Amino acid sequence: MRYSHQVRGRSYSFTSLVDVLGKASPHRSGDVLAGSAAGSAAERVAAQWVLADLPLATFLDEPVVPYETDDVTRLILDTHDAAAFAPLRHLTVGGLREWLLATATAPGAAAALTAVAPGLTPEMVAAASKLMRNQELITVAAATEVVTGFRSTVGLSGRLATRLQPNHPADDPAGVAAAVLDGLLLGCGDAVIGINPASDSPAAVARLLRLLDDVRQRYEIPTQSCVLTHVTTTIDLAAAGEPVDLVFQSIAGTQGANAGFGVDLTLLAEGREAALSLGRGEVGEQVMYFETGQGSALSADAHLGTGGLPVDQQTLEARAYAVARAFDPFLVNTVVGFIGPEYLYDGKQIIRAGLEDHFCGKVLGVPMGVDVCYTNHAEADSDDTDTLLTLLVAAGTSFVITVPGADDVMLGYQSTSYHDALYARRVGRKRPAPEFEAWLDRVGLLAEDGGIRAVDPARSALRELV
Amino acid sequence: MRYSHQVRGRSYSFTSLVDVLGKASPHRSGDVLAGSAAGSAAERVAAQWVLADLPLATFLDEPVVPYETDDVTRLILDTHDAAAFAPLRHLTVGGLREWLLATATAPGAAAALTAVAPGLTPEMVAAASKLMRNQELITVAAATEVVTGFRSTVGLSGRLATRLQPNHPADDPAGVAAAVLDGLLLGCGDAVIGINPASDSPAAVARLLRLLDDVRQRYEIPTQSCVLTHVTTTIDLAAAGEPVDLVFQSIAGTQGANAGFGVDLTLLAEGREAALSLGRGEVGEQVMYFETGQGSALSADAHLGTGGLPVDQQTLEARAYAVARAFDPFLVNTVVGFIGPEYLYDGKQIIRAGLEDHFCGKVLGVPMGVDVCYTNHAEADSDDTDTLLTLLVAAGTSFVITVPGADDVMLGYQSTSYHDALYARRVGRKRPAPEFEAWLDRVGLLAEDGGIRAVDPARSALRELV
Amino acid sequence: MSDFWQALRAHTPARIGQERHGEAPGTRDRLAFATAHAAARDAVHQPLDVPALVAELATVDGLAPACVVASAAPDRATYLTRPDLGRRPRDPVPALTPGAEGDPDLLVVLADGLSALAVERHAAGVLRALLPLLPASTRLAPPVVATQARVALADHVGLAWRARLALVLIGERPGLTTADSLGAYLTWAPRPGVADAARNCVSNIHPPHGLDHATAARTIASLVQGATLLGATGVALKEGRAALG
Amino acid sequence: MSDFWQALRAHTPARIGQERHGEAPGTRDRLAFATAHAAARDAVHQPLDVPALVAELATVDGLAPACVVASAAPDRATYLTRPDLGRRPRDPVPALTPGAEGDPDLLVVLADGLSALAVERHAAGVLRALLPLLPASTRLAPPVVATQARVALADHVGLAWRARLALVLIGERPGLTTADSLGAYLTWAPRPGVADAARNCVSNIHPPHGLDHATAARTIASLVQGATLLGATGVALKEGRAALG
Ligand code: B12
Ligand code: B12
Repeated sequence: MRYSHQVRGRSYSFTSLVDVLGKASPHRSGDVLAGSAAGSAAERVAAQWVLADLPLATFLDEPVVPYETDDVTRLILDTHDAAAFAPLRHLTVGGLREWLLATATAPGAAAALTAVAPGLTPEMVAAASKLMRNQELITVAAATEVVTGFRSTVGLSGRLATRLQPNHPADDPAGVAAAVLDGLLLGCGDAVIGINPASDSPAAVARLLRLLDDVRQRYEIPTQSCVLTHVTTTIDLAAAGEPVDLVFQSIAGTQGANAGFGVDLTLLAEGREAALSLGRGEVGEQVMYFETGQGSALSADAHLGTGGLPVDQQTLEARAYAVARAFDPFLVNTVVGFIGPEYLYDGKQIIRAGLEDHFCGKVLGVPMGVDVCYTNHAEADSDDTDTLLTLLVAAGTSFVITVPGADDVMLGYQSTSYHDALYARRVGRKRPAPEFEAWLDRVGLLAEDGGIRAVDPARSALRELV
Repeated sequence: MRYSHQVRGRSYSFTSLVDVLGKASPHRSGDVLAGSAAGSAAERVAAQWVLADLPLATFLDEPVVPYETDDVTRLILDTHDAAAFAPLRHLTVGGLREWLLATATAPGAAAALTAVAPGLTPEMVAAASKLMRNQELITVAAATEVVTGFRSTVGLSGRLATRLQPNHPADDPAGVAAAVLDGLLLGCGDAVIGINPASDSPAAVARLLRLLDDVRQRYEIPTQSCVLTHVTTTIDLAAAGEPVDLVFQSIAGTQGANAGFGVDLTLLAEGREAALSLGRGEVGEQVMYFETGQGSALSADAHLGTGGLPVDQQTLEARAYAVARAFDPFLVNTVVGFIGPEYLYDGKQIIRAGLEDHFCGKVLGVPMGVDVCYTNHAEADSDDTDTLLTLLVAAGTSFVITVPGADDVMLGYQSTSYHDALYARRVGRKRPAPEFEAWLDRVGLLAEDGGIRAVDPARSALRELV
Repeated sequence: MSDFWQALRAHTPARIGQERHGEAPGTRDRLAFATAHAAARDAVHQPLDVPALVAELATVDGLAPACVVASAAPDRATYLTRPDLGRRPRDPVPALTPGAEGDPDLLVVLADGLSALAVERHAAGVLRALLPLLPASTRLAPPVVATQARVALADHVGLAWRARLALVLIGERPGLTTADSLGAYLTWAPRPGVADAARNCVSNIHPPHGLDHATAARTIASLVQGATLLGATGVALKEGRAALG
Repeated sequence: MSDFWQALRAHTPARIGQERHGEAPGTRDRLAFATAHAAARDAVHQPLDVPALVAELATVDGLAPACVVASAAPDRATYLTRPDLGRRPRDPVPALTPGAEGDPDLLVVLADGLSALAVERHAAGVLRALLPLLPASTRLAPPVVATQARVALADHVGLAWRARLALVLIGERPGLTTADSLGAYLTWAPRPGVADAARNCVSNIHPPHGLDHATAARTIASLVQGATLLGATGVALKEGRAALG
């Protein structure tokens, strides 16, 4: 099917749905690289006009990535909830945008949005986001509520949780412990204490799992730990009786990209079973932790869709959330800005993508957080992370990543810091996860105004952690 | 005096205070144009290290623009309040940054910040801002409270006021009235209903003054009007008995730049006297409205400071706030992004400058608002205005500018819209000015949740306005 | 849009009366805005059709053949970030063939500014309406067509040609709704370094919504008259006042 | 920083224990961060000193003279936005002088990646420690020095030279604290199109904080051994497991 639209006397036509989605996307280096981007602002706007008038049902009839060859597409279409979709069935993409905005600002917004989530496919949500401005992505995301639990509860409105990320370039236990202490003293760690291990060795990973579990038990911290190794390693370690709370895996929006990561849907299900069988959850039984990020499919050369056309990276990213939600995750976050300038060139592109990802995830019903970050080869700096962090707090993000001084000394990039989390909670009047907040109070870290007391670590009970 | 600092083995030296301030500024097109910018990131950071260690008192001893030739410098130094400065006297610029951040997050922040404001010079505040990240500019600004009144009260915490800007390319009264109606129905206009007249003719300006005054009286709207013509025209019209509420003038940070605008301090004082003599204020007697904006001094070729060196545009902008505060203004706003890419190239520069301007104004004790805007020759779009607006709401800005559909059809630029104000108030949980909020309630526009009810204009009492 | 607002839109090109979905305008309003933004950005970059303008000026009664002056800004990208270059001519201003009658009373400069379209659409029309309103004795310098130019470029030409008054007709920056708005700036005794406070401005010349050519011409003519009486332009000279006084 | 944190900093290069002023770090912490950012950005752009590296490799026992391969990315700016170009050689891979002994067991590629400094500082050291740990029978292809290169560039060389296993030593992206981190990637049966899931990685080689050369070499050697037993690299091959099993 061909689509076309006139802009100021010139007619622009698009060969297919994939083409329209690509051309309707905001300017972005990764889409230019893939060849899916519009060639001019006028062409972009023409694609947006076409997209606005497209019936939502089109996405059920015309898969963006072929059903036959892609298990993510099969997952999306086979689990589509027609009943939940029914109230939206008559809408166009432009109408969905309007419905979302009207619903988000009306009473009962969270429930109304939750109700339709199973009826929405990632492509529909990605399409709507392409017609939305930053403020609209914020408004709608802020109205959603996706609550999950393991030992703490994440996603409650009025709360902002944090992943404490105490990475070390050689997985040194003393170094990791020092970074954990620093983070706890600054009130971080309620979403998860999660280490990216530099090493892939199961033995090294097991050592880190035990270290975190010891800390948690010793101080009775109502949180969960995770060592973000490959899911296959985690499955083996769980089977070996190591203390696995959450099972981590990077995922993407096509079967091919997931294969590039060495995973498929069956393996993810296996990972989930492994963790569930351990029964370690207390307030909830959500055990999966996924990371995603625009560009990973293209990086794996697994970004082509129907008709062999490149699919824009944001649509593919939204499809990753469909993968995530199939496994009832505890946490999902985009690592927006993590890979590099070939996918998101500068602060502006990172900020926009961060808001899109967060919006798409939340609307699809995923417990969405964001790793607000940039690399040193991108055109970005900490003013951009401050900006995106502030916007995401307004958008009600469930959690953010925190590392000491914003500098991840192993992954080689800058994320948000423990101190940034203090800022974020104050500016957004957000509190930590409730169980963790109570713990902070018990150990004397919670200040009267809800902030985190500055304590002398040498006198804190936690000091024995190091 | 020469300053120098080593960065990674290389030594950078700076010829003077003006040079240090310029090189320590974030990268910005206007400073590159003026020749004050750092040549590399390393040089910038070297200048920041130097600046951090500079005693605050330096700024009292070494004027950035010569005392002898510049009445703004004389104003700043002659009215400097040594007693208010005393508690900060021992600090360096880096220390001021830390003091501001500690004070802003401690109890009694607003009062503590208000107390020191008369002791701070614009150069000190501009210098501190150069060491601060976006989030820090937000944190400190959010802690200040600068409250002013005329017929409504602006600047109370938890409130966000709006200027309703109903410009028309030919000053057509019916067109202006239609835009006023649109704005009022969307809850805008509590800071001021302020028209930029396309024409400079006193007769045309008088017509607009009367139009706005009629509307205000007829509907008993607790707000003030302003026609933003040159101060000389306003003075004449006030003398002629026209209904002048606020006296407007564009101002800048050097005597030369003000001369380029056709004003000096005496003329501004005259303008203030003219309005005060009319005694039209109800809840307060603040009668001046000033606009400022980075780049105007450079544009007027009046940006050179001590030693003939170019002064960076942000320091000059802060000096404009010192001019403003001398006249006890009701409203001050930077028109950040208004002039064009030669001074602020893209969204990133506009966002940063907007936060700096707002911070400097607030810390200096000025009732600060922002015209969040961009022109069509700049590399910016409405995602950037959404972003800056959201950040400024977090920073507690006193008011923003609103125009129908964000499109000023006379000035040729995009600002924020009436609808944007609805967004801003919701996302920031802000309410209109109290007197105006009560009026909105009286005319049936205030919704239960504090937002603005969508009413059918054809049935609203206000419809007779057009 | 409702009929109520549709009717009011006759009075203003402003984007009044946009629908609300929650608190946001409708998708069509958003897309119309984005479309206009793309157009306005293009308008900034559209080059002036110099030969066409010169040819059109040749059809305006009372004007000598036009002279073309390029600013020191080599291209559009440079023009946008280097106003200093746009304010001065690239080459020395060519000598004015000394006329028998002495120095010109009025120099007219037609400058692309930020919208070539504005000059193309409105400059000749304004001049056609303006010239008959000027005193018959007015000595006009040959009109100058200036490219990549700012208002202050005329100060250089004015000084070189010893003009008593300079009138710049320049493209104002394109807005979202109006990409062809012409501004007129009047400067008494033009010379480099004149402050903007010493100029007068007639802005937003762009029928049908902005000033029409005839009204703009009348305003300019009255300012020319006022300037001549006052021996100055700028804040001291007010439209409709000095002219009467 | 307090003594408490100072002591802990011995265990990690992480920016732990920053002061709080309100909720923000001190001015010195902020400036140290900005300084490191400027340095890290410079590190990305620093070019590889190819002659020096080639000369250093010549001093490593057991290596043939190095061969230099440029990727299809012409310069650094292009390299950063076009990973596809960094993944393939600019010119056809030169033929491998056919050795008497048959196809190579191991091809070593030293690639600048995102940090030339990492390769300059650590690649030769890792090789010096590694080669003695490999079985004596290992047939080594001549080492390849690759510029503006990504990991996958080695797949092309590996296929052309019919290498059984490719080891890429590549500069990882510079972090704020570490600008010289080397990554080692192992690929069984290299050929264009290999998925990353079919490689193994040893990361963060940068003494003193990261892996030291000897430890890195032992890990790589054990992965080489495991790969040879398994006839594959990738997720199925786990460090310290297949090697033992
Ligand atoms: C960027 C990055 C990614 C990106 C890669 C995409 C891209 N276009 O760059 C993303 C986010 C997709 C990613 C994913 C994963 N990564 Co990774 N990644 C990195 C990182 C931060 C930088 C790599 C770099 O600078 N390369 C140098 C440049 C010049 O080369 P390049 O050709 O552009 O980069 C290629 C490789 O880096 C490769 N790659 C990236 N990660 C991994 C991981 C493995 C195991 C392999 C074999 C290859 C690989 O992908 C790139 C594109 O082909 C490193 C940490 C570090 N300090 O190096 C971790 C790192 C290499 N990744 C790691 C891991 C564990 C993973 C995952 C397996 C996590 C998971 N559980 O799913 C996944 C899947 C990887 C896969 N099999 O494809 C570990 C490896 C640990 C180990 N010793 O094996 C590291 C060291 C970080 C960590 N400790 O967690 N990663
Ligand atoms: C940009 C702008 C400014 C900028 C100018 C700086 C700059 N570098 O561009 C700033 C914000 C500083 C400014 C200030 C003022 N401006 Co102004 N400005 C404009 C605007 C929006 C665009 C001008 C444009 O596109 N020029 C074309 C480019 C290509 O030429 P340029 O050489 O780069 O621009 C020069 C002129 O525009 C000049 N300029 C700008 N404003 C004014 C105003 C007057 C009266 C004069 C003589 C010159 C002048 O400054 C520029 C640099 O030298 C116009 C509205 C419009 N639609 O045009 C209003 C406009 C021209 N300004 C106007 C006014 C009233 C003012 C002020 C007098 C307001 C005040 N009360 O202080 C001040 C002071 C002006 C002065 N005497 O210096 C009015 C003029 C009304 C009239 N008919 O006289 C206009 C029409 C807008 C309005 N209705 O309010 N302005």
